[in-house]
Amino acid sequence: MRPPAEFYQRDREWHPPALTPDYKTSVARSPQYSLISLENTVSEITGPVFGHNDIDPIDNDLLSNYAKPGEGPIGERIILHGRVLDENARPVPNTLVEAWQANAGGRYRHKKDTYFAPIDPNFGGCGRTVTDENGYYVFRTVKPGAYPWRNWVNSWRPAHIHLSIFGSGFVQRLITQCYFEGDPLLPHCPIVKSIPSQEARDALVAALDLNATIPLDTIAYKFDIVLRGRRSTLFENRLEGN
Amino acid sequence: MRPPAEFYQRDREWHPPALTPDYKTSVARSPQYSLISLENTVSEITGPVFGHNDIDPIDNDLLSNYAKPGEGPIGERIILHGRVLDENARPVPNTLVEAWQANAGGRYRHKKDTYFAPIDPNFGGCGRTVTDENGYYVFRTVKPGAYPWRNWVNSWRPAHIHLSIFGSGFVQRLITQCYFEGDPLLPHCPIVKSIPSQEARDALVAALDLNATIPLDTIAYKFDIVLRGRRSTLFENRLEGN
Amino acid sequence: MVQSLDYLKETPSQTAGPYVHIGLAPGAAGFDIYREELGRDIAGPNAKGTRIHVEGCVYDGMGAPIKDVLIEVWQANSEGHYAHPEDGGGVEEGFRGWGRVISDFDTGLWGFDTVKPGPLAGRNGGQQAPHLNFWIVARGINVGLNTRMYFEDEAEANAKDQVLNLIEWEHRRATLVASKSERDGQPVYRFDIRLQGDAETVFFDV
Amino acid sequence: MVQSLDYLKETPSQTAGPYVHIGLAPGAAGFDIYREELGRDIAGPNAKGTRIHVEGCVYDGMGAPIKDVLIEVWQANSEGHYAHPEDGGGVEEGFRGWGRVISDFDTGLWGFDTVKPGPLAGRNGGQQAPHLNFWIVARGINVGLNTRMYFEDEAEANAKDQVLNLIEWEHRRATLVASKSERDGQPVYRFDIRLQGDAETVFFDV
Repeated sequence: MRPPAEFYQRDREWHPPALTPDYKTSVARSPQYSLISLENTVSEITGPVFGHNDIDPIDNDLLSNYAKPGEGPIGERIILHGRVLDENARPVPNTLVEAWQANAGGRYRHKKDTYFAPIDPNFGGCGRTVTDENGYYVFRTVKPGAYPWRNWVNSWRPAHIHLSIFGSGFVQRLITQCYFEGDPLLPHCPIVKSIPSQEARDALVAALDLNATIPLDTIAYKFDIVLRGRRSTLFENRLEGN
Repeated sequence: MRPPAEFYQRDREWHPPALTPDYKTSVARSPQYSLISLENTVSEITGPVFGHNDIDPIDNDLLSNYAKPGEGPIGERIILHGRVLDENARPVPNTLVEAWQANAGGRYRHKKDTYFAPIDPNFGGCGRTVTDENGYYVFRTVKPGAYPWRNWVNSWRPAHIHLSIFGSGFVQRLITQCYFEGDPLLPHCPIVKSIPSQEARDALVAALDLNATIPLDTIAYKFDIVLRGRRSTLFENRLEGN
Repeated sequence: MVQSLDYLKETPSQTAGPYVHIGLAPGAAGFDIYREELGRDIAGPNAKGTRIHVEGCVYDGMGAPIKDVLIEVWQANSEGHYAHPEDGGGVEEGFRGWGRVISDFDTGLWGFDTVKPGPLAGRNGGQQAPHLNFWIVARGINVGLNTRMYFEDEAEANAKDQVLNLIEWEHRRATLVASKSERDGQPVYRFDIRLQGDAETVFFDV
Repeated sequence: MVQSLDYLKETPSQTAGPYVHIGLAPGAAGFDIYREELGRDIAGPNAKGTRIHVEGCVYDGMGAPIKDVLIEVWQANSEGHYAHPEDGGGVEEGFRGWGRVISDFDTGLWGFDTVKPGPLAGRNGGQQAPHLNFWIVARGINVGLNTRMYFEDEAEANAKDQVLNLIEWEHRRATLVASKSERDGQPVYRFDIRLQGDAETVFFDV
């Protein structure tokens, strides 16, 4: 296998455009000029490296990482698991995956969240882990609740878990949201619909995974994440200086 | 309109049969002889009458009917509402509707429930109401969670609310379960599949009803209930004795 | 194609499940929530007639008592009238004639106090013997089971009862007749219900 | 039909939302949960070079500071090397070169301490002026925005920088250059980012 070279360009037609007027906040926060396309330099192909010493083993268990001893959060106990792959379908090992979410009632533990659904005293709402050598990650948590938000008068976010992923190069940096199979709010959400194609939207919907459930204990959803892939060095401009 | 007479017979091909082996508990609890078909007498066309003095107004609000002052249960705040109709599409007014359910984590407040998901100190899990003059009912509650149960090794109930309805005649007596649009566990549940036809199963799935939601507050699901209808008196055997 | 009939279909039944008590008898589930649970007092304080106690077990196909069963009872008063506007007879104040009873979680035994109902008019001028209408739900029962309880000491009326006579297999009629004894001076009727087996109780499609 | 290419599609981006702090800076959200939040110390205690402070605001199209923005910084050390195995240059122990910074919820001002990076090799033997790589997410930003911050006091290197020279509209290059001042004897670079308007910051599709 040849050494990896530059990253495949990001497919900007697959991602949401910056300006999606139905998601109102994007209107004043979307650059209006075209992005300047930049070929990779060393600044792009490198990125921060994280290790198991950066985090604690409990960090990926949202059922226990903020719970009082002997207690636990209220909500559907779920496992969210999957692999981080690249566009070449190769696993992305040892990469940091961070997650955050509302509690089972759709309430965030955030000083700026004013929704009156109660805070769960045993739920923080964030977790993090590093993928294993096969790119596999897993979180244990409660299924988040849907919640209202100020966009139109009557707007509701489908249940979702925010995910932040690094990869090996800083240009693979990605934040996305994981939704859940069957959620009837999905077709109504302007944030989901900021993504142009239904096929791409479907890629954000975790599948009920009964094979990964723990019987009488915890149900599972599978959510694979794909980061940008890299070309192999064929007949290549020299990316490095010498 | 002619005075009502006997009830339409129950469509036993539409309801689940008594014996549904994949729902294991039915095996030893299903009568093996045929039911004896009985034409209505006064014992069948009458039934208990309930009034607003039997219940309290708060009884239909599961968000508050067991909560400590100033607190509330954790979970998605939902309104479950709809009409009780008969098979003639006429409203069934002033009839008692009772509901019970697990909390947002799939745990029942019942001394026999041993699932280790936590009890919510602010959630009882039952409610009751009497339909209004148009047959309309409404509950406010949290969306129940899915939970595991002992049927096969790895069995999970879809989220559901149990509903008990009376009607005006005791033979309209019905207990059923209300499911939720999109629940990916529905196709896997042997209790749901005790009902033979997909069309009948679909009749138990409440629809997300964004028009009935309270913006920034509570989301709504609509679930209409149909009780047995009665023939009009045409050329009729005399049901009464004289 | 044919013309469309605009009837609706009845909502399909589902089992009441093991936790039916939460909704219909929360005290038994282990918590108090309502001002008053419904169905605890069937006849009320003013009911005329003979005060009786009824008890029994519901047995599954293995002969084991069902410990999570819930039974609803619907009955006429001692003069054969139901507390319902379509029965013009009228009843005593406070007589509802409806009750809700659950089995003991350890033994499966259930029981309730009421008054003995009177004989009733049947269809087309016929007669019905005194009886209680039962509706039985539990985990594993997909559609609530309807049956009737008759009284051992009403043999003459039972013999003329339209419904009992509808049961083709005469020996099965006995499954609907409660046996009588006495406890502390009060009549006690024992009514065991068997869901399966040679002595399977007669259930009705009403 | 043609042959199938077995590439996967990148997972689509979604906005980080208003509560990104819960996941990436929980202390700012209002609670302590982790032994250590990541990205607080960019350069580490052993980093060589000039200690600097960088600060600024991100402004929306109405000119209002964005108070819920989160920025990640990726930079080389003072000798122009990244803490990454594909940069063979090596870095000081504890130098990660990556940081995470959030704006003040009341003012929108953000700031961080680091060391000034050195000049870097570019593509095909070219040069890159010292710069910080920024990645900006917030509510309303559907795909994280990439940009670079250059240094006012590196005019000569900036003039030769491959990336700055790629920007066709020369006057827009200035949007990437932080202005320098001094506070308590330390260099302070001000880098305001404008999402829209005449002075819209140059963002890159990297």
